[in-house]
Amino acid sequence: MTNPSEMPVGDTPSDRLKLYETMVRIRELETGIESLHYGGRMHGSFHSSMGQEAAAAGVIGCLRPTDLVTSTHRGHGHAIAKGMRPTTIIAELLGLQQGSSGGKGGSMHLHDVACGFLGENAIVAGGVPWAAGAAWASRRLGKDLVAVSFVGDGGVAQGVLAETLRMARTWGTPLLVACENNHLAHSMPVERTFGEPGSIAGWAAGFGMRAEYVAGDDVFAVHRMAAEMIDEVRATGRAAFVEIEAWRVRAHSLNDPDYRYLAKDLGKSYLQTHDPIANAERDLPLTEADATAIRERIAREIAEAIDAAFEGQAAPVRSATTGVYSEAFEQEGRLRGW
Amino acid sequence: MTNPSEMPVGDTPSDRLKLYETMVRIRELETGIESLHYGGRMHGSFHSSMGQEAAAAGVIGCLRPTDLVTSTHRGHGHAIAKGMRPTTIIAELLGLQQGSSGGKGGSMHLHDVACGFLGENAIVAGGVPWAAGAAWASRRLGKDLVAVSFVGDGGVAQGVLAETLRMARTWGTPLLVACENNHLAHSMPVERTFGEPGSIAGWAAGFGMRAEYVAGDDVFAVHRMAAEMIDEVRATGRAAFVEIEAWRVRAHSLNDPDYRYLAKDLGKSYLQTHDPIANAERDLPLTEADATAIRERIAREIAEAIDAAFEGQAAPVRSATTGVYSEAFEQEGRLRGW
Amino acid sequence: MAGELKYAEAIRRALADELATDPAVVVMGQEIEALGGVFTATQGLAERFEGRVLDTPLAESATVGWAIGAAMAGLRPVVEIMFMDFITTAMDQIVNGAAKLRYMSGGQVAVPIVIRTPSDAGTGHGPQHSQHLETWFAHVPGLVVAMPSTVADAYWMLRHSIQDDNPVVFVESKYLYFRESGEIGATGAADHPYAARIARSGRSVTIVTAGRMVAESLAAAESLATEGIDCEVVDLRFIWPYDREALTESVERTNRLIVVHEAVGDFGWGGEVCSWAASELFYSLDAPIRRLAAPRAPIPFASHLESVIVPDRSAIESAVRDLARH
Amino acid sequence: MAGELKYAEAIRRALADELATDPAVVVMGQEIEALGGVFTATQGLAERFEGRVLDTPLAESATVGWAIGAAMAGLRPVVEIMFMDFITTAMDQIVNGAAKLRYMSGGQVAVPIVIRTPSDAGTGHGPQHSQHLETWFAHVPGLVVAMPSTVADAYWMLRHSIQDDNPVVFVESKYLYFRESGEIGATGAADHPYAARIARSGRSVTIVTAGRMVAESLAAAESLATEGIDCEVVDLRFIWPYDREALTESVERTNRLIVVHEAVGDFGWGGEVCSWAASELFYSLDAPIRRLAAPRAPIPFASHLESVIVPDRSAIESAVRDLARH
Ligand SMILES: Cc1ncc(C[n+]2csc(CCOP(=O)(O)OP(=O)(O)O)c2C)c(N)n1
Ligand SMILES: Cc1ncc(C[n+]2csc(CCOP(=O)(O)OP(=O)(O)O)c2C)c(N)n1
Ligand SMILES: [Mg+2]
Ligand SMILES: [Mg+2]
Repeated sequence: MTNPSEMPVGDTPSDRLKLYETMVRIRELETGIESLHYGGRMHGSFHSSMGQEAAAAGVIGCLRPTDLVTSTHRGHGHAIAKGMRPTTIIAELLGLQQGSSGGKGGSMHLHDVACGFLGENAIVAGGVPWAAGAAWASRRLGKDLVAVSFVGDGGVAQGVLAETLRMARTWGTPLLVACENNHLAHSMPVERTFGEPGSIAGWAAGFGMRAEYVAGDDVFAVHRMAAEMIDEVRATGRAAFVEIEAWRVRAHSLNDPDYRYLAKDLGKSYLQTHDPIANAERDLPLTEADATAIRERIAREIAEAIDAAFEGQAAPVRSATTGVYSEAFEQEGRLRGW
Repeated sequence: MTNPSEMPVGDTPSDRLKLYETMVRIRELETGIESLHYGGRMHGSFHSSMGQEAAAAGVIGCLRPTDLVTSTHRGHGHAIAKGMRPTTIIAELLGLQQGSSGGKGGSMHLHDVACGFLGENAIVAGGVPWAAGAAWASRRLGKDLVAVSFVGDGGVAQGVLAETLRMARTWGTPLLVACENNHLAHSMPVERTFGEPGSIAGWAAGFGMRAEYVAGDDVFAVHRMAAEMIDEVRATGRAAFVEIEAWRVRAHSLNDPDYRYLAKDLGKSYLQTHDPIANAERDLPLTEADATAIRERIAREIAEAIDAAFEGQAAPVRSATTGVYSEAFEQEGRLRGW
Repeated sequence: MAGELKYAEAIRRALADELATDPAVVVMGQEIEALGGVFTATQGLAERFEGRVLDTPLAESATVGWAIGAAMAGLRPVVEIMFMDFITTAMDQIVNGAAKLRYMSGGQVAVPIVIRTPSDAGTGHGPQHSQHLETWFAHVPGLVVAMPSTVADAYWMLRHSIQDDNPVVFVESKYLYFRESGEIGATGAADHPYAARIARSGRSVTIVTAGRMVAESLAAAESLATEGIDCEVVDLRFIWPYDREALTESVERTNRLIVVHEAVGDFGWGGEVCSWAASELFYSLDAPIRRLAAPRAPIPFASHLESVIVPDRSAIESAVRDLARH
Repeated sequence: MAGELKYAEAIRRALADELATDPAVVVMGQEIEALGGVFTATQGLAERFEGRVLDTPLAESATVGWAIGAAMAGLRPVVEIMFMDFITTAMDQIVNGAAKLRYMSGGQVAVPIVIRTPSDAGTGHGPQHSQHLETWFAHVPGLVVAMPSTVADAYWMLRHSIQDDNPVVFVESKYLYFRESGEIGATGAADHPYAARIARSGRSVTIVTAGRMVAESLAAAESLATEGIDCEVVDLRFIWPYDREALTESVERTNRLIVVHEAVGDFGWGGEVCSWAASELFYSLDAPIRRLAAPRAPIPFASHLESVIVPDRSAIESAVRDLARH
């Protein structure tokens, strides 16, 4: 029996609205983070998923709360879509005790196990086998769940991804690898390494698994494709792969001099024509007034979350050297002088 | 201008005979090594390529002496086909100074750079990027050569292979990956990881390179396929992949208890029907008398090589700790007490 | 003797007993299911524990990553890496994943996995099948490093490691698999799980060692005893955490310390033990601390070269003799 | 000043000068061609040296393996690994390939490659972008490990490493890239290429260090001088081989030794230096040897936590004060 609140979003008008709202929430959170950085109120690296919100919202929108997700260095959107609270994220980025990792992880190490967000991984493609193994183990433990692992186009070159797809084929695991092909791996154009959009899915199909391509500027299309694939993954326990095409709209990371390799307004012009948020407003459809109201409500929500995060305390200094091992182990060590 | 002695073998009767002789030489060498082991005159591990001789002879038969080869843990056949002297091999396996590595390498570390045999690698698939890089570098240095890298079916699961194929596609390199699908990766049946014969080539094609399958019990078929592909690789400077199907006829290594996972006479029965040496005798065709004469000549050759190897001296004890760094570096170290 | 097992059998017994006790335990690796392990450590287990002892494709990195994910989801995976040299293909998952996840998730994620892997020269496997790399792992915060030297420890330390909530790199001795036999006994370490073991008591010199070198050190100690040099042999058992209490107690009595290991000496774990002792036990030392370990070279194939590299009882004897003379 | 360069610029200049001098040099890595390096170390080089400074796919293991093959065929590849933590994905190729090939081929194969990679905390990059792993490589026979601390050394040591016939792991300081400036000068090390540098002469205590910690040690030394503690700061420059002559000479004068590094202390390279000294310089020492290094933890993200982990001048001061008092 599935609890109704455990049901993923479907295709009702309110479901579709939910997908839209998730995208707006991601956009607002990430632009909020950018402002904090530009205002000198935050440090560390930050990788924006602006323009790619449909992948996070569309794919994770198909999941149940108990389903699992692993993510990349560019994972704030995935975290939000999986239900992580903005305050916890911001607090983490501020290095505060209230942050999801108590300030030890930062932007590339968001984890929220309670809502099935197993975590980001700053090592490109390194999280894919985690998702595969977690899904496989959960299935063995009698849980009817699936896992989604996000990876970038660049990450497809990493050996561990190929190894994991091979192992997924051999062992079977209810895993969907969601590859966000945003046309760039930092400065490397996807065409140089992989070819035209769709080639990555073509390559993945060579592992003997279902592999599909979908355009990433239409959250409803992403959602339909993902829902169908995730249903199949859940039913069969077999892995699948989806390539979602978008564009990276911001620089690779906050202070990356992308003008060195990219026409400066490429991102902006992509958003003008392919912004998944604008597209969703058109397709839902939403009146401008309704859209503005939603965007303003969510902007307020995020602003409040940021304010709430700033209420937090600096992580205690002693936490820098604790929590490396289990509590029992560290206690034993203090006793015995390790 | 290619020196005639630099020409790879073609399709003349004497060329075809040469392929046959290479296979016989490999078979004789490897059965000789087995006898030395069984007679307690040799130690260490040994991986026989019995039944797979057509891959070594057929593919390497297309190469010029200046072309390059990297190999696996199961590489005696490749070494022989590329022109390495049996005495040097045996001496290495005996741990003698006259061995190709002065006794430091052993069976899984044969190298003979002078004849373009860059070497085996006991790390599965680890030698593939060496071949790719060496071929690429040679091309840059103005040499019109190609490299062949052998890998087993099991090795296709290793991440570094996928990475290398990706990089080969991106950078371009005159490389042929020759995958010997001998149906087993130690005890793992190829079907479990990859599927039917030909699936590995199918997977490799997903990298956007030419990938072919050929049956490995017919040296002339292997040779034809490889010659065509190597010509293309040489001409275009682009990588390709060939899957050569055979069966591992011996246990994985000399003392492997393969009865634990394999019907004991599987290997024997494969040889009865698919022995590439018997097939070549039939197809050449050779009379029984001619075949016997050739086999006996080569057996004598190998026996003499073994005897010659036994004339060698034990590698000097001081060599155990030298040759780790360049000579100049080690001299400096002796002077300064590193 | 009825109760005697080989070292390899003790490993197998420990796996079997953990599989029987804890349904969360699974065993993953190459050649462990159909073949039963290249060193027989899993022989018969796949049949006895259906679906829980599993052959992986030839993909160490994905295998360790998969085990990490499985551990996150509630299992206790034991991964076999066939030879320690091959662990180099999985370092990212071990070091950036298993070791750091608890810390970088603020305690949300635990990774109770064991990575079993054999090392040692002396078996003719050559330069890519013999390297001792335990020092690397001891240097990485978040990991535990076990290195049993006896049948009892092979058994009890493995059982403990599987139940440990921290990731453990468990270094087995392939030299001892079929050479060392003994009884498992009724229990593991006397004091606490990570305690060192006094393999031999003595008053003249403390030999600190682990793994295969324990037996070599004991043999050396026997022969040195006839010369009046009474060695204490401390078997560390764990390279991290290592038992500083036991070392202190021993060196305060003997006032002489030598560390013996098979790993390369330069930047090997002996350096840690020595320099800790040089700092903390300085005033108890009557002589310079010595290290005896492999020289700076890979492991050569030829056995007469290999034996130059690996410290043996006679090398230990002369090093200790030298030290005792000080 | 006209001749002054930043540390990152010195790296770039060394690459440029080697590219200009030796046609066999090629530079391979991620983001080094179109972007010019995430730390600008290759900026402008791809344009200047067409086809010789090349972006690779995101595949460290194949990249290092490819460089090994290219070296076998006569090139001198320089590989950039973007952050030292990522080198874990290429360990097999480095350790089982580059390091062992000369030996296991009986001298037939040389692998003159340089693997450049930055480490250091202090830049807010978090637990998977900050780890110091140089000790691992120093433990591996066949490798050279360089760790420059100044602009001159960044330049000269890199040039030397590219011309070195052995594989070199070249650990750059990402903390210093844009903070350290200075002149390149006319030549490298005075004595021999692997010689240590006496960064400051002194009589009371020898501080042995490298990389970013040299500047911290020098700052500590200045402040300690006002208290009458006269530190000698030895910048090792190479972790392997390390200059034992210079250490001997220094410790025989000061009779007190402390090793300072940013890598985790446990099983870090300080242990090697200390235990070598405890064995070889025992009778020159008037006090226990000290090590000051990072505690056993990953590098946390928050900067106030990060600064707990990384030794700084005040930690060095109090450790040295303590040692001088002995
Ligand atoms: C193993 C590894 N190598 C290199 C990096 C540095 N790096 C971080 S993100 C990135 C580009 C990733 O591209 P892609 O996978 O397409 O993700 P995107 O940034 O486009 O979201 C690189 C090279 C890394 N984090 N891990
Ligand atoms: C990275 C690595 N993992 C595991 C091994 C152990 N091993 C050696 S050969 C082998 C099977 C190889 O199978 P395949 O590639 O098909 O080659 P074959 O033995 O059939 O020739 C294994 C698992 C290894 N040498 N290297
Ligand atoms: Mg991308
Ligand atoms: Mg095979």
